[in-house]
Amino acid sequence: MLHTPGNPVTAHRPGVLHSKKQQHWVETESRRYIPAPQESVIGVIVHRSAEAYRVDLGSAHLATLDALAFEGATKRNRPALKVGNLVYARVSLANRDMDPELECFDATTRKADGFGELKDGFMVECSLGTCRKLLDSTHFLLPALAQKFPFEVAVGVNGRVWVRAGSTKATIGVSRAIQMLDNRRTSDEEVASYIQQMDV
Amino acid sequence: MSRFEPLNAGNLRSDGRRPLELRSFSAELTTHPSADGSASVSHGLTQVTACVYGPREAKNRAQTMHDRALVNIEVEVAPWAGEVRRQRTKGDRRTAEFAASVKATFEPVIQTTLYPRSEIDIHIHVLQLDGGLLQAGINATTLALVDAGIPMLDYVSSLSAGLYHTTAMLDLTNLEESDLPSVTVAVLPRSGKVTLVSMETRLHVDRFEEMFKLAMEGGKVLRGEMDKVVRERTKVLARQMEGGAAQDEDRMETDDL
Amino acid sequence: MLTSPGEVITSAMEFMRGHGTFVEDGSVVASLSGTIERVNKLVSVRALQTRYHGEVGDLVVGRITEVQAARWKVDVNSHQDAILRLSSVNLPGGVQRRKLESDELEMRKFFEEGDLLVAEVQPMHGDGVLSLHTRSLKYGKLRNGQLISVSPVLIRRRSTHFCTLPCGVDLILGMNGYIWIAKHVAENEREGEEGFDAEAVYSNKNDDIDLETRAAISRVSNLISIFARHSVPLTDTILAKAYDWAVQQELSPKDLLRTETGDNMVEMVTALA
Amino acid sequence: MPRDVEPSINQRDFIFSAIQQGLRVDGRSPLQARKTTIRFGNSLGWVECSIGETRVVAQISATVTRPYFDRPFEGIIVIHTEFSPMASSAYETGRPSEEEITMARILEKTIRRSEALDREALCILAGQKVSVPHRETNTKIVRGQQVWTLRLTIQFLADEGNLLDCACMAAMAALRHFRKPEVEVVGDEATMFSPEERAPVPLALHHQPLCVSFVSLGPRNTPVMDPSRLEEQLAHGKMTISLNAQKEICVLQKAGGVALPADEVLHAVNVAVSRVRDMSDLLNRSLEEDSRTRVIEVR
Amino acid sequence: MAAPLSKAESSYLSTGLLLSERADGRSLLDYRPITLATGVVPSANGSARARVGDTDVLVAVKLDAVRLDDVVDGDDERQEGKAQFVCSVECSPSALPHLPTDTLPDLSSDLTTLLSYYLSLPSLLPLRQLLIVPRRRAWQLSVDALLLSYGGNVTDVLFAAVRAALWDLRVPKTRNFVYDTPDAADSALGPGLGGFRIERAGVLDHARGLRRPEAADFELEDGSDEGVPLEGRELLPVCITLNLLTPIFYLDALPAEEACTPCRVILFVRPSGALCGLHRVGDSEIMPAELKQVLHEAVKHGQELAKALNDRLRDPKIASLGSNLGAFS
Repeated sequence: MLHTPGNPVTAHRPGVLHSKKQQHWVETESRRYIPAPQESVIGVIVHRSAEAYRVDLGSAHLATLDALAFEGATKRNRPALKVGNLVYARVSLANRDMDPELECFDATTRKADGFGELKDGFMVECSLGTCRKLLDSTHFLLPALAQKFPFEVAVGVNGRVWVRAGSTKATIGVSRAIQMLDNRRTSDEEVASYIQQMDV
Repeated sequence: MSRFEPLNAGNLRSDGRRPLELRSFSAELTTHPSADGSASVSHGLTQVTACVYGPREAKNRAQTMHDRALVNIEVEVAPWAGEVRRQRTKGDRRTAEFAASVKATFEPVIQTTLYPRSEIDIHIHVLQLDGGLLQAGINATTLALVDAGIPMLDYVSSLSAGLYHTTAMLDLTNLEESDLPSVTVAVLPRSGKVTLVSMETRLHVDRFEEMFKLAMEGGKVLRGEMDKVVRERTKVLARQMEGGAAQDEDRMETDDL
Repeated sequence: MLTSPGEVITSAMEFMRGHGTFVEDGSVVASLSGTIERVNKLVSVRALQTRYHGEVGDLVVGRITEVQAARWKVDVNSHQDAILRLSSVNLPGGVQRRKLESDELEMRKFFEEGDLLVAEVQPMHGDGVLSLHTRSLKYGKLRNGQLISVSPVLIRRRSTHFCTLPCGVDLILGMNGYIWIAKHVAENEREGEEGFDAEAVYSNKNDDIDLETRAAISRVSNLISIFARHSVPLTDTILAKAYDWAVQQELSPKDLLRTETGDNMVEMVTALA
Repeated sequence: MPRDVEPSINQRDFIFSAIQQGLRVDGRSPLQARKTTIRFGNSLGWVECSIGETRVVAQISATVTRPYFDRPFEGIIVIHTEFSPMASSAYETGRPSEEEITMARILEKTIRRSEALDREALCILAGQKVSVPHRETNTKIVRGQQVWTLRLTIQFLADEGNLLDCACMAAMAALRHFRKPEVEVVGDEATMFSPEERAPVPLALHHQPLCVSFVSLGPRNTPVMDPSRLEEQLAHGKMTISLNAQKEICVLQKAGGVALPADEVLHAVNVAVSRVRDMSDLLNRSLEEDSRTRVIEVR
Repeated sequence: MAAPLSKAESSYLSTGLLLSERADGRSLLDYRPITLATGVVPSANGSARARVGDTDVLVAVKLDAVRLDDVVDGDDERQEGKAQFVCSVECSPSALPHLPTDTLPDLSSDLTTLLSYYLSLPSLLPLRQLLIVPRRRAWQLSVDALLLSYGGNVTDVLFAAVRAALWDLRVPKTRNFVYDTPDAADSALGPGLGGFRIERAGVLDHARGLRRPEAADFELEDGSDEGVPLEGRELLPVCITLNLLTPIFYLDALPAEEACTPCRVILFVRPSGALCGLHRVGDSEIMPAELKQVLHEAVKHGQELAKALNDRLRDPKIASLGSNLGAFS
């Protein structure tokens, strides 16, 4: 995405150019995430210490998640995340000279706001563009799936989608649909018909 | 090209063994007192020593694993080991592959989860080579790990087998290895399962099974031989540690060593 | 009763598995080679050769390997270096003194890489890393002698691991197999609670040691390595006996380096026991 | 060396519980392979093979050289594998990892050690005397001891699991697709013809070994064919079997990992036999189709 | 080389050395017991293993028949008898488990250089004995050492083992023969001959060109499995390392002693007392007066060591048993 007031606007990444009023952005096929503040991401805990977790976002650097940046966390009562757990978090600090920082609550209300550990389920990796499509409430995929069966989903803009449905088969169904959407060689129609024929 | 005859008219092999006869096997424990555990193993003229260090503080912290110990294998082949003098360099692919195989064999057998963030270093020295490098390396490593008191789910015992026409034979020499289709297996004797199978020669699927199963059976027999050596050593240590009580027998035992 | 890895010891229905065993398919199976020990329902296997497995309250001798932020890493012959926190050592200026920021910047004044110390194992944290403390006047930096390391299984847990041999040598038998052999320092010569000062406790300087004491230290050290070679468990009594025997036989410390002399010694001394 | 981030607990648990029910996340059954495709390039001996999203390119070039001293009557084949960060961020240029070495070794054993290629047929002249080769317009005359040296370069473009099977398929396809210039030997003089003069000739192959890899997955170590990258990372063990269509095993490698009952190994061998039959058919079909589209000028 | 020592330890050790009371009770010029065994590698032509304390070195010597360069001019004498050898010293990572493995190659290459220096000492190897066919063929020695474990004083132990392996070496007996006609010579090309292959026709062309009825090749004499011991093996130099901690110097250092000694002098001494090599290792410098004293002692102890080693090697039991060489002073 690119937004530069004044001066001629130049793209610095390849992709499809979109324009809306004064804004222009480039949709890329990129899979490499560059953290930006306030974005929701899915991370994997790769290291834990007394004060903080180190989290992999699929970006160039590991992010830091303070052990106290959870709803209801106190010095005595901290979340017990293990290495390998998934967390849904918000980027609270993204500075190109420092490792990004995450939080699992709203810093003002200290409420979880949907963030925190993601239990069970499965995580699908896809391009950043596919993630943005899924976040677009007008996109057909998630509503179409929801017609078939209920499921939970968390979309991180860093190219990761977490899915949990009632059965293993249903979870596989959702993740396959997302992967098909991600695949350049399958058209939206094919994805839609796959969902229609899905037998869960 | 070769005029080598793997089996003569009397059904004997070039070194006089019967097809399913193993070469003389000998092993010694604690050959390197400065290591945490060590063992030397000979299958005929093939001789391999293994030294185990650890579990100990990892030298390279970036490589450590949060939930288990890291197993490192270093292999060194003495320049005089083979027929032709050869100085192997660190990056030698064959040696690297050998090390990787030994590592993958022992990783699931050692209870590495008891020692998070530690490392276990295993140094294998090939002192003489007459076929059966992989089997000797694995057997020596098993014994060295037992000697080091590192918990394992089972012994790993390894043996090679070959096939000449329809006759399967066990524990191949270098000459036999270069002439016959052969397989090396490593088994966990208690469960009878196989952890390593390595075959690099062409053989029809239908002829594979017999040779493969015989090698596994042979591996289990070899476990008995290895265990004898371990028990002998454990007995001696146990008596010595008991101190005064069993003095007389104690001396006899040490004399045997 | 001896066993080896992979051997089924007993049924897991009736017994509980202890160290050196695991449970598979309803059986307790040995994972080590060694002796089977049963305490009530608990079955364990004791290896006869292994690295040090720490237990709370153990006395250990260790060597500093690294100075980190507010803590030292200490090699204690275990599967990982132990941790000695700055808050777990006595600081100069009185036992009760709290640690200061400035102490953190001068940690090498207390212990630096290579330094030897005697310490006690504290209750440890979750992931099995040993934690040490030297908050006793008996503990701390080691001087006036030399280190010898043996297999930890040769050191048995006893009421005290500080011994003084009649020959004027102090021994610290670390549970981890590290043994410190040093010149004897009389109880009253040790720095008391009052006179606790950094100079003495964290000093790197040895006292003057006469030749006789040096010879005694060498002799004890050589005797220990002979016993270790023969896997004879070490106690102050057996060492004192061996020492007397060596003196009786008019053996100089270097005579003990000969294998035959050593074999003789073990035979004679263990027969006396 | 940057280690690949290990898969999350969620992914591990999910894949393990799915495989217990005989399910895989891409919808396959445990012993089902992904779609395999072979694409031939414009030049002979350039092949791109893909299994699912895993892609490998194999390429062959041939030059005339002196033979190895100890094998004067045999041609030379050099296998070069190129791992690059392009295939996966886990790969790095420089010192190869254990995984890479193992893979390169299996390829080497499958292609070279199993004598897939008739190396003696790559010998041009076995004579002893050496003279300087001299050139005419298009025809090259070579004298002295000369053999073909084939250089097989395997490039890994994308790693979504099971690189090895894909690489082996690409390599064998390339060897079958390649044509070397024709050479005519008269006495101790050999004449090499340019493609315009005489149609280049295919390589002489003894047989066509292909790799089939399995991993053991989940609490019951279910055997899984053609593993995806994620399945490979979570596997407790891996086994590769190289076979030809004549049901001859060329390489069987299970280097450690979880222990399996003997019968499971034998069962995997049988599964591999039928998979290799399918792959060989596909390879033969693709080659036929390609040759129909190719016009080889013969004068 | 060993694990770092604490300041107190190293001061205890060096004070002890200055007082002539060492950590294990030896005096300055005492050796630890040396254990020697020969014939430990059956596939080699000569081999030995030497142990002193924890230092353990295995050495194997192999002989390969090699073709000499076909040079006609130049120093004929030298050409004929040009002895060839290759050597290596490998240090196993288990020898120095505390060292990071990437520093081992340095130690290996230092010791290899020293071994190569030793083997190329003039008149060390009996050139005439190693020559098979004048101008054509000679035995090439490969001397390879493996440092299995380290417990101080590697150099002395290494060369004690090298010396014992050379002592153990048996040079096969050979018989030379001449090709009668060029035709016969041609037919002998290609396939192996007596186990050795003639590598290039050039040798023979050259022989014919000279028209000299020279021996062209050789074969092993039948029934001579034993071979001949290396000539002058009793006269091989020994290595004596003196550790200098001014004003004293001492022999056979323990690893901890090495760690607190700034300078070492490595000397090669013939049993006759002749000095044939000297290397200084370490940071500090030596005054000539001190060196004089060092040399005097080195020669004295070198001669004693050589005598003790020779006596031990002459003992027929050594090949099977491996025997204990008493500490001497």
